Amino acid sequence: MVDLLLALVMLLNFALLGSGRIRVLIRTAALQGMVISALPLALGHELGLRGIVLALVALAVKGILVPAVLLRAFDKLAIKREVEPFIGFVASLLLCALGTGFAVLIGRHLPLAPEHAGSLAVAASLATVMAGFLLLITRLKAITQATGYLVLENGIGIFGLTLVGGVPFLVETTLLLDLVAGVFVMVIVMNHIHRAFTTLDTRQLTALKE
Amino acid sequence: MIAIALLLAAPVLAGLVAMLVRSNAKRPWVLPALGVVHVAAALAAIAGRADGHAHDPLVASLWIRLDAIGSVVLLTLSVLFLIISWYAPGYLAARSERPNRLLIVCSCLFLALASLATLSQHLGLMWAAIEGATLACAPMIYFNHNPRSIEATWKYLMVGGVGLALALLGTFFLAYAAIASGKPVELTYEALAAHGALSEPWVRVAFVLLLVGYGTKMGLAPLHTWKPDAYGEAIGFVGALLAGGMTSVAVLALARVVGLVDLLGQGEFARQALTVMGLLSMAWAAAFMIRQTDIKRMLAYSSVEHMGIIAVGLALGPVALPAVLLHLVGNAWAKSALFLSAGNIHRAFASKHIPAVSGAILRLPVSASLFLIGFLAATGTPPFSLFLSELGLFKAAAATASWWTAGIFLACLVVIFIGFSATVVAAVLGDTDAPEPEPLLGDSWRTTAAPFAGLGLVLVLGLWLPAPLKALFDEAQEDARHGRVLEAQP
Amino acid sequence: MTWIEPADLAAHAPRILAHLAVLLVLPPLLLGLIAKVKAFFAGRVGPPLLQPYYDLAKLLRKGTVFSRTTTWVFRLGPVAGVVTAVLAGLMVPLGGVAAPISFTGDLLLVAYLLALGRFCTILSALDTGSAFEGMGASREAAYACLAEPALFLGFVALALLLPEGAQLNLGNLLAASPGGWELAAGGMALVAAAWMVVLLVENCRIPFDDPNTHLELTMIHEVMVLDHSGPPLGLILYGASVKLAVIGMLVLGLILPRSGHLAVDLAVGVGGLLGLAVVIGMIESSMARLRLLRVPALLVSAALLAGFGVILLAVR
Amino acid sequence: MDAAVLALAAIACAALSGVPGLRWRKQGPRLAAIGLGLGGALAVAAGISALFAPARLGTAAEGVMAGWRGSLLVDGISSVFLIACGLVAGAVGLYAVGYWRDAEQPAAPWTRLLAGLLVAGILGVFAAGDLLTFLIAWEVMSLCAFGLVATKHREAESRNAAWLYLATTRAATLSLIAACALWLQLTGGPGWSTLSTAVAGSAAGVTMLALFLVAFLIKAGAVPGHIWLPPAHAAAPSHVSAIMSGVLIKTGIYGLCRLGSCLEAPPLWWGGIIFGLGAASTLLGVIWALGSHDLKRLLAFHSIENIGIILLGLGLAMVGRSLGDPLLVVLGLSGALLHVLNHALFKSLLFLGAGAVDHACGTRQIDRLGGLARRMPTTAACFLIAAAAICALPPFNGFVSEYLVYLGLFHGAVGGWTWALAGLVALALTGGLALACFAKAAGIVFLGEPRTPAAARAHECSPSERAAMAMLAGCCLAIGVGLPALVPALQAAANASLPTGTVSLPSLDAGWYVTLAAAVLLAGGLLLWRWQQRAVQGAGATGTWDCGYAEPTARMQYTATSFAAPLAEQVAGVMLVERHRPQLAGGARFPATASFSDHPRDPVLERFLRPAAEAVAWLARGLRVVHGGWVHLYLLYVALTFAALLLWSLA
Repeated sequence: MVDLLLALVMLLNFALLGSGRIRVLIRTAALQGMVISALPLALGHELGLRGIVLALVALAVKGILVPAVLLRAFDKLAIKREVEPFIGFVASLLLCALGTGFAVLIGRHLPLAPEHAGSLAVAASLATVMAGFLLLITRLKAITQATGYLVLENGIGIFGLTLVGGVPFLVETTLLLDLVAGVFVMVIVMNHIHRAFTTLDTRQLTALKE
Repeated sequence: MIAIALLLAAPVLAGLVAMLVRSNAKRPWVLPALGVVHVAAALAAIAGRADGHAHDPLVASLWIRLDAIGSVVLLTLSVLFLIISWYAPGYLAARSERPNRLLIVCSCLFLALASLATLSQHLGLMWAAIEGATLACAPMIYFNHNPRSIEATWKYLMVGGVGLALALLGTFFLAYAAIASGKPVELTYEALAAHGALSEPWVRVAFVLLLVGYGTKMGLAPLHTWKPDAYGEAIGFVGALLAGGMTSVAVLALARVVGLVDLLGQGEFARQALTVMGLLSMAWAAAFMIRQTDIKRMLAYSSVEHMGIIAVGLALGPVALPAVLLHLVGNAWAKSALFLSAGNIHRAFASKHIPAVSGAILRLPVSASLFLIGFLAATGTPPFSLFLSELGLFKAAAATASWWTAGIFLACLVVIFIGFSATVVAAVLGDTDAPEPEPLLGDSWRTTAAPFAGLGLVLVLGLWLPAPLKALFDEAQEDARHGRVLEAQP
Repeated sequence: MTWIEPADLAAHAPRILAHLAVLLVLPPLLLGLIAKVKAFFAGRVGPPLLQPYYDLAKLLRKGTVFSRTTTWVFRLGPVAGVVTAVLAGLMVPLGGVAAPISFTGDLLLVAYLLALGRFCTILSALDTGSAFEGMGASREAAYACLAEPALFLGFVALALLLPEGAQLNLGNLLAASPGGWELAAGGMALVAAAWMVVLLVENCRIPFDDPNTHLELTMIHEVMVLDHSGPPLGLILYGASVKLAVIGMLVLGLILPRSGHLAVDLAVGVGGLLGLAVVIGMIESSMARLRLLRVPALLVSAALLAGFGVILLAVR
Repeated sequence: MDAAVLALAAIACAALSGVPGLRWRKQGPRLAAIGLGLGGALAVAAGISALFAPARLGTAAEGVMAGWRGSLLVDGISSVFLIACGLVAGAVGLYAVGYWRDAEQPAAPWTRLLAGLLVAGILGVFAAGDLLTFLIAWEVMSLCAFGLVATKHREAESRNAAWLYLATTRAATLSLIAACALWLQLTGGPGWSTLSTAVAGSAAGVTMLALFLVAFLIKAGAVPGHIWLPPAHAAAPSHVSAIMSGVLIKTGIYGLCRLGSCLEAPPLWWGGIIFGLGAASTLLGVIWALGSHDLKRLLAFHSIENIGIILLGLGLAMVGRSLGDPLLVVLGLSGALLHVLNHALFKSLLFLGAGAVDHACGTRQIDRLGGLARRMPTTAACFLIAAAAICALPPFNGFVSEYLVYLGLFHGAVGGWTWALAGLVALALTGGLALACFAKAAGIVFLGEPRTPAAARAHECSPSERAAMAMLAGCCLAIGVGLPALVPALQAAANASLPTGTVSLPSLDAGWYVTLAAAVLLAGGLLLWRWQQRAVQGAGATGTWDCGYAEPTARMQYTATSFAAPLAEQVAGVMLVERHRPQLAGGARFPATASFSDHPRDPVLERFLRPAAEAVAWLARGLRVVHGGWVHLYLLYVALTFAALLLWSLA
């Protein structure tokens, strides 16, 4: 069950990198966030009420609140609706495949505890982190970069939630706080960028250089 | 106990007060008051350690405790904040056109979170504190509200955010290293350290992630890219806070991680990686300091250089730890003087580029002199304390027979000095056709006393190291040595 | 060498007096002899041998004229020329006649006393503000400078011959030269040749300079004294002749045999000096003056000669 | 009184000499002169008393991390340097009263403060009892000197000189810091302890010695570390140049002496390098001086030459110790130490004279001066004396020290260390070249007719300046004729420079002969002079004989350039002259006015260092693209760093 979800997450990575519309991109990221938030429930640990409530809150934040904030910013600020990558979608997908392969390779080098034997968690986590990096590096708009950051955090979340089961409370709260605060600040800054440059195109943000 | 509580509560309260004060002119005075209280609390807390409260936890699970190395960073931070806080009212009076509420509230918040980071004995808590402090800085960088500062803020957020995210993943990996070795998970240093050697690949990868993460915050090349932009566009005292405060906290985090990884059996790898990153930072900084025309970006690269020096120092192991800590203190305080005086020059000349800035000593004799002396202090000139720390690092390199490291280190220092000095001399000396600055922008005690104090402290530390501070250094070294002993026992 | 005890003074007195007499009285005669030899080769009768003495006597009686440009430096030149040359002469043995003053490293004092005289002469020339005298001063400085290494390398060559523990002074050095001829005659010959070049250049003789030329542009030493007249000019002439004798004594020290009897040595020494004057006269008669640009090359060759001499003596 | 206490008092006097002037501007110059004079006198007293009773002074202050306590040690090695510094500082303080007037120099109080601190720093270096104190004093000295070189920072030339100085001095300091770290590691403490041959021969020991050598040779201004020296000396106010050239560069020599005294037996390469660079500096320094037309630059190049002579002596001594030849040691060492003192005296005198000329005529270009001996008689006389002294002409002090070095060289050349021969030839050539060079400097500047109206309007300098110069000139003569009186002192100083055993100077009663010769020279000269003066009484006055040319002008005189040309042609290979040739316009018959100028450049700087620096800067410029402003790029760096480290960690 867990591995199924993780495979889904990895598939969603490809979807993220293949999507050409910003709205689709944000929604896919939201879906990925929801899937990941559901992981603790699928793990079958004894969660208790606190755990279940927390998982639900996470689901709400990652799947609904943060994407909604991003979407709102997008509706307000963005004029062009396309993702505008530096490199083509095919190349992005190929790089994502490469990254996923790399992640699987790394995952094999890391010995898992007996109870996690055979888990896809490490590979999925690293693959998602790489997908996040790819979004951050190859996408032009500030808002797509923020989404990339969201995906990166998703990847970290996978690892924390699946494997470091002992401290879910800490993991969940820090992750969530970080995500919310980070994305909020980013959106505020995006507002200012829009005000200063009338666009979210980061090509404008290259005045500071050597 | 009260002192530690005050360390965290005072900034929060001050932030609240600042939020409530209506007057743009009066609000900055919250900062000096906070600075004094915070230094007092920090001193009390550090003194309290010696009185046997060291193991009297604030939080049951030993999450918060003031250890030796934390004390050093806390003191650095607190004194730095005091220096800067006495500069702020004078500066903000000259910048009355900008509302300063957000700036001051965020400064207070930053102080609270950074203090928390120095106190925390828990990897996750420390990470959260640093992440919070990072976010608190973003509005401060954006104080000028112009396109350049928003660009700097965006880069700061993106690069810093991604870096810290990796640090979080690294924290998780470290936790999993315990799980993979069949040990219980507890993210406090003490608990983790008690495990001894853990699963090798996990610890190594965890260290890589933490190095990249906290290295980004420190500004180790090539993760430092946000630094020149942020330091260059932020106002002087925010630059000082970032270069002296933020980086010191990041160094603390990395130092703890290095110590921990050493205990967990991967010290050798950690030291090698740190050496590479440190030397790369120094070389990178050197390359970008050659013919650098922007005095503030120059300071940013100087900061990269110093972080490189500190990384190399950490890589040399416990034997170099006192030197590293002294360097950390000296760097923070000297940087404050540099950023504040550079800020003065920037304002008076309405530019931070040479040759628009030249002959500053004719227009701003005090600030320009302080800038020049600050530069000398920052480049490790005897008798400033950074000289002693660099000497200590060389000595440690000799003790550990790290000849190549020492050689590259020396070569970088030479190139850096040549590059740095060319720009500083061009800015400070020479003739100028700039008009006399307006009275508010000229030299006054309000804008020069703080950098003067910072330099004075660095000088004093070079000539006389107070016994309590030395005791802290020694204790920190002892803590680190203790780790070596553990490593030696299978 | 230590101080001469007052008791021994009487024993040393004849030697010192003889040396002084040769040093102070003989030099103008050398100039006369050179002129006579040159005249002989030119098929003329020439001036009397004692003509330089007559010239000196005449000059010392004459009035003098100074340029308004000049200062005390101008007047210092002639005085220094004489004093330094005489003082240096006091330290140079004449063949087997030991010098009145001798001490460790006296050779250095000799070399630098001559340099002092040159320095003052050059300054004295520059003091007139004349372009021609400046030119002469410049050439004098350049050639003397290039001659220095040859002189010192010669000293080293001789020092190699010194017995273990012997003092480094001119007396010992020159006294070692007969042994040198036995050991490595080639080396000694090279050194002697080099020193002969030094002698010619230091005293401004052909092929380096022509004391009789009247074209200011080609002169060296003579053009430096254009503005001197009367007694100062007399001093210059006398100083130059003493300098010729002093360096001549150095060169002779290399080749003259020593007998140990003062009278014999004195006669050999005086004869040697006169012979040297004849040789100089013959050289001047048989050679043309070198082009100025070629002079440095010859001087460097002299230094190289002396250097080879050192090598030959070192590997003997 | 205890020598160390005297030294401390001297340091305090010098350091504080400029302080009252900040408040009482009017009395500042006098107070500073008193302070420096007192400091100088105390330093001389400390030096003299230390010769026979070495003293140590330590503080009880809690040590810093490296174990620094701050201590003074004044012994035979320090003494020569302290005496030199004291004499120069006293003279300079006096000179500055008339030379650096508040009315003309707005920042004069700061200059005085820095000059006082500079002297204090130098004294501190000479009296430092441990390596850390030494380092701190060293840097105080270097930075004060930087501040003083930058006095006229509004002029680009001065600014560049100051920067070049700052950059080079820091290279030396960093080298010293690294060496200091190794020292602490090898000996366990910062004190001047003896280093055994085994330790000195280890890899760390060799590295340390090499680093020390780099630092000290740069500071001393030996080729090729001399690049900072000519511009800095030319740019600084002349009384500061006097201190810098007279004593500051001697700190490098002092360092070598002090370090040498700590070595049980110096390795042969150590002495060999010092000797070799000494020979190179001697020759190149004087050749470059020959090509200079700027009076102060010329003097600065002569500093390189004289440092070379000192290094020749020092190198001989070190080699002598390696080879176990005591005579070589004592001759080299005493020659070097005496030359330190002598050079301090005559070179500072020359700089003070150059300052007076610069002040009077507003230019340092030799070719724009002339005829100053009539207008500035005292300055001219003092300058001539110093010129004779620096050319090692008897009866002045330069001769006696070169005499000792020469004896050492002869002994080495004959006694088995053949390399000494090279030094001997270099020194012999240098003697002639220096003479030519100073005949040029003194002759063109002071003699003949003034070449410009400014030179014609020149005036004699103030009484304080003249007094200072006369004092130094007197010292030059006194040492020149008083060598034997100095022998015990020299012997004590030389013995202090050796860790074990004692050596004695052989039969330096020869010195008495030098004295005798000097006396004869002076007496004979005086007699003949008197006679000549009588003989030429009523001499007529006329114009200089013009060889028949009707309209001679002052501009037709030989210039410095033309004077040096015959020699300069011979050594053109090691000189670098930038020539701006005239462009003749206006037809062949009546060409318009055109001008020719040439500028001597430092070949080491221009041919090697500047191209290397440009190459590095070019590379750095190329690297700038990686900072192109794209945040995506920056994130890529994070990702790549992460990936690279990840692969390394798992490899």
